[in-house]
Amino acid sequence: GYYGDFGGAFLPEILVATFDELERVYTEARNDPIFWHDYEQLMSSYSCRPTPITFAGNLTRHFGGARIFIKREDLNHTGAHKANNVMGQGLLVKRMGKTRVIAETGAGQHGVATATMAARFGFDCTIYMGEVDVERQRPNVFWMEQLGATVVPVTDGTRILKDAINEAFRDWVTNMDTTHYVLGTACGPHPFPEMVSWFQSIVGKEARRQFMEKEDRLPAKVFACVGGGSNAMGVFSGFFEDDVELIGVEAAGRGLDSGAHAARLCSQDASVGVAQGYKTYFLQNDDGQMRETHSIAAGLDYVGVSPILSDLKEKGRVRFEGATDSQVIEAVRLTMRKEGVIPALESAHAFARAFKEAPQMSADEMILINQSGRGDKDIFTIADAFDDPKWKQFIIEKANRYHA
Amino acid sequence: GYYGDFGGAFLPEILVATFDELERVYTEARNDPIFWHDYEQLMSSYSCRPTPITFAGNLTRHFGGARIFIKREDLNHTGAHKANNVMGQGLLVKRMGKTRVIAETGAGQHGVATATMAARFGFDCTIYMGEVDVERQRPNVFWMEQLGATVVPVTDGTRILKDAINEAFRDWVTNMDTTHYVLGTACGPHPFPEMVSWFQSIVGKEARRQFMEKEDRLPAKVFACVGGGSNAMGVFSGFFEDDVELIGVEAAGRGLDSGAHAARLCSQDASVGVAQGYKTYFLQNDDGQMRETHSIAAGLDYVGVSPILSDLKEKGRVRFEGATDSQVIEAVRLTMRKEGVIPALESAHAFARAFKEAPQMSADEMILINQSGRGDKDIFTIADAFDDPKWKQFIIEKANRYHA
Amino acid sequence: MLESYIRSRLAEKKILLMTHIVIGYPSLDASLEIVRTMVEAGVDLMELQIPFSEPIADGPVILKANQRALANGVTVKQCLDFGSRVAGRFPIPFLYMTYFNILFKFGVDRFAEHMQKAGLHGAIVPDLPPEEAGDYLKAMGEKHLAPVFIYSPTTPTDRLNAIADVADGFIYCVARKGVTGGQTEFSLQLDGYLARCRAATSLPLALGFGVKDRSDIKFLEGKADIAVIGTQALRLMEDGGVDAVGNFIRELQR
Amino acid sequence: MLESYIRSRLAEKKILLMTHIVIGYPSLDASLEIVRTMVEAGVDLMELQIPFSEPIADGPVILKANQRALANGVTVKQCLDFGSRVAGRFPIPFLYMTYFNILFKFGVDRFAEHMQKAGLHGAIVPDLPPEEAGDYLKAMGEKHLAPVFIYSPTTPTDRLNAIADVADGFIYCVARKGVTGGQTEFSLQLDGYLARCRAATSLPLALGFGVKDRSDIKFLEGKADIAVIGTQALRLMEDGGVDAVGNFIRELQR
Repeated sequence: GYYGDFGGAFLPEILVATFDELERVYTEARNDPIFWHDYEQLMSSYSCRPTPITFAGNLTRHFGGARIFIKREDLNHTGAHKANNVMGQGLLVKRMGKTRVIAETGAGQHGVATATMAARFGFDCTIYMGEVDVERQRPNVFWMEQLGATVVPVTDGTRILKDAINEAFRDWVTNMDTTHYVLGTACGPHPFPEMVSWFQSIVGKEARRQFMEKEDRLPAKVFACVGGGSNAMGVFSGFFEDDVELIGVEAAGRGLDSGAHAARLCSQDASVGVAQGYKTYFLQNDDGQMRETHSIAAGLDYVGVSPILSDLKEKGRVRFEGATDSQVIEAVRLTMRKEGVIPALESAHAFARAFKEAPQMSADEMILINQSGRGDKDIFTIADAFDDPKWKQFIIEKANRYHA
Repeated sequence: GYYGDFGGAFLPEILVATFDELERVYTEARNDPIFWHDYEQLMSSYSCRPTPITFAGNLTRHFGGARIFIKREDLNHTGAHKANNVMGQGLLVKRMGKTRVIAETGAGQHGVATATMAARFGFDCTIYMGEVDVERQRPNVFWMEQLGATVVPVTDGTRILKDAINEAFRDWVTNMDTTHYVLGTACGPHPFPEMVSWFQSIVGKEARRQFMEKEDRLPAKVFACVGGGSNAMGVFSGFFEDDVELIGVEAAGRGLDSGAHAARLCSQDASVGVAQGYKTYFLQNDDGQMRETHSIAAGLDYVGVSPILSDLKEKGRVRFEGATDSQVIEAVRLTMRKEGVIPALESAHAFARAFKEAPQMSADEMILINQSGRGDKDIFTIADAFDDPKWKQFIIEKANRYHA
Repeated sequence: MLESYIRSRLAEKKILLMTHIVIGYPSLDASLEIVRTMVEAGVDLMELQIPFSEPIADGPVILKANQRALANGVTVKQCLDFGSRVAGRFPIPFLYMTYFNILFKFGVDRFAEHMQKAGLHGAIVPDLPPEEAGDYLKAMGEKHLAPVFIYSPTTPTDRLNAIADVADGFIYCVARKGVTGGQTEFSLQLDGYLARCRAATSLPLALGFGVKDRSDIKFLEGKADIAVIGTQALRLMEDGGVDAVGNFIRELQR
Repeated sequence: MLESYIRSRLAEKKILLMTHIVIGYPSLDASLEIVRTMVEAGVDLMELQIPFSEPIADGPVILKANQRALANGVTVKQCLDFGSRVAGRFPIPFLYMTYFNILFKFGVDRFAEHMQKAGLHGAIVPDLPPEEAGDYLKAMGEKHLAPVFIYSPTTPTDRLNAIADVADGFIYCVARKGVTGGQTEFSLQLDGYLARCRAATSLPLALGFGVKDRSDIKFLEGKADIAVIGTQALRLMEDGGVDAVGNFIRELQR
């Protein structure tokens, strides 16, 4: 269960048997070509895989360097790459004969995706979500509840994503007989990092094939944002064996020197630790207590990061960079205006970095940006980030009507 | 320009030349196989066509009759079938060498789709939207503006969709040299009904092919909601030559007897008339003045309807039914819980009617429901329809923060 | 016959004035008062607009007048009664101006019959191009009413000719792109346009839109046969009442 | 050696009591007072939990105590100083209980050295299964400290044996699924579980969780060697202060 020096499975004893079963079923599935076939079928009939690669002609002209392509995970059912992971795990849950799923969620997208999967598979579903996030992300909470899930606000700790993960583990420790924990990213104890990356590898497999079909060669660079790391692992995994530079972009928040960021692999503020069941770089203090993080993108402000990415960083196979909140807002704005595409704030980190590098490249080079999700779910955040007065007025008037 | 007794082009003289040019370019495009090829390419690389057909196994079991399939137009870029029409018209605008597009919008989806297309093609863009709708649909207005469009609130008339159409025509009458009016549905003067239906026919073509590939036969019935009628025309057009029953579902609002509905083809309240440049069934009074309409779905409360559908009704080729607001809410709720799919309130009309008929059918029959769009854009409307107290509290708290 | 009336008036005046009202705006009584004032001020013919809920070719001023009239509850029957009343009372030709749905719902034949009985002379239906006008032309022809059609600067020459074939009374020449009530540059371009119109038809030419003062009228003399006063009169009425309209019209003919 | 201490105590008592505190909760001074009270009330050994920000295996009561302690600013160094102080002052064995990251960041070797110097007897690290414990086992072994491991009802027999091979001091048997502080049914099922545990190891068995009163202790006599008092003591302390805890512990041994 190790990826270089990272990963492992630092589990309470009571969960060891559950993980043994999960690993067994996962390994069986992985060795069963029918499983992957079924998975692809499901994703092509329930979501719209393969998602397209869009050539961003206007952005390319604007920057005057490499040709810019966008992998459109935003077109997935529920609006992000999260669907890949949850539907894959759903198939495993069926194999295990369990009837209930639980999940953590920060921004809410993984929660919505899991609630969706649970509705589709007929599983009971409980979503743990930090109380702070429940308040911030009410639209997603609304949809989860309408999809039939129970959303439990987590009032412990810092009341955000990592606390929701802890709480989901506590549920699991109690209900592992009936319940599978659908971890949302390529983190956590083995086999989660590998398993989630495997499901997400559908992104990279497609992207590589699409480039070969349409361009007969591969892009020079691939950019992906990195929160937990699942979308990055997904798209990168199509290109590990190729001469393609892979760039993971973390949330530099208010700046890498500000302390208010969520950069674990491109800053000096993180160090190796063990928490939430696995070993990786964490944003923690010298005692090993986790620190608060900041990003404009709720999906990127996690304290840990995929142990596989930590390993790829150490090995030099993936380069890590940061994008600040303000660079991200600019990238969203530009991408909307130029291409009519609204990247999620998370995804926009990859765009922001790509926009820095594309102009330095030559016109016969190509780059790929993974648009992990769509931004129109973020309207409350984006409207706030853009400080739109008409939006505020609308909300105030809506509130007045509710008061009346 | 007639479809049976309906259609025509009742145009101010000043627009006749513009329509002549449009019809010429449209006819050229229609006769040019490369054009459709380019269109399909665009839709497969910028949106995710072909959109899948999803088998709704849980709903099928729930109703215990025909097998239920869903055509997933909700997965399109911008979240609805509207994308098909606007991207197609965008290609025509390029052919015509025009540099500006205008559009009307009611619910805002066509406005967002047009603004998106304009950004992608590099056109200037103005969207006319009734003032009432601007207030109701602020999220969509926000996105249109962020996409670079100018949104003009229409303060005349009843300040809803039909008034926005009138205002768009007024703009066009002034600026037709540079400007194309991207009409949003299969209505208006010829060639719009035919042209929009042609672009939307991509839905039906795909659906027919997908059924033949996967099931080797066709569904017994196809259900589509009918506002202007473009999604219905789109999906129906794949099956006109087949022994497939086609059912258009209109907004029965508070009931067909209540007067508060938007049923033009399944109620006695509408009559044939000529307005907004074409002849069809309108909800009008005896003098020929248009009446107010009502539907929970902003995209269905239009006074007119595609003249092609009026003709298909007269010919008996399409059956028209109504679904009430409350049936629609129930259908949304059930579809979310059972399948993890959130139909737009518009699309949910087709679901509601299908749910009435499916149980009466035999298990070896199949039905297809066209999910014209996704419902998560409707959160303000759906949350209000479900009367969710936590949502209200969220909005009130958000408003308080804006006040502070 | 409308055309012969116009010809005979043109023998006396270099250019005729046609004004426009929206029936029932601001009220039916006021409409009657406006007609009286306009006739007394010397207009030569008048358009009576029957309000419609979707006046697609009208600009904001007339659009609002349509809506207000409808909001006041004005019906088509009241409009026709009004037309009947003024046509019977005042010695100039009146035309209905409205959108096709009003005729269509009323019945085109019945509408023409009503017009004839009431002594109206013709109609302008801006959303009814000749291609869609079969029944209308037949009904108007049978009742010897003038179907007035419209020329626009975008109309090609062969179409000008084709319109001339079916039109009667006069041709309404739209001076520029856009809806009613906008600004028109009275320029040399206009000369070319009107020359094209003149070449296409022997009918008198009315020119809309945007006449603002006496000098505009002077400019049009010899170019057009009828100057159309639409939105400007409505604006004056709203600002200064009926008297202001009367003064304006008298001023134009000084 | 921890095991021999336990054996010798068991010669005098049918079942030993192990209590638990979170260092620094509600304050460092209070923690000291609690330890003193517990020792005086007759507990046989104690877990000192070094608070961690992500206590994944702990239930809500202990979780909150962790968070409050950290919010009060308690550091790992203060915790180790505290351990050193109580181990030097009170005549019972103390163990650290904490999550692996605390050891990992401090340095596993250095942590063990500190423990040895301070006179601690062992440690319980609930997120460190034997598979991940190589360095830890080596360091604990070198310093003659007891690495206490955990059995759970879901642990298969061969794994019970494997854990027994590396564990020392005693084995901490989790009585049921779930986090600390939940309800346990002391039933026949428990007998079977403990018999399985007993068969797998010759080490003494501690049983968590959920001891509520004297009758629970009575029930466990002869089944387990050590009864663990965790959450219940914390609850009593919160409700009735240190004295309530002392009374409770005395009551259990009556």
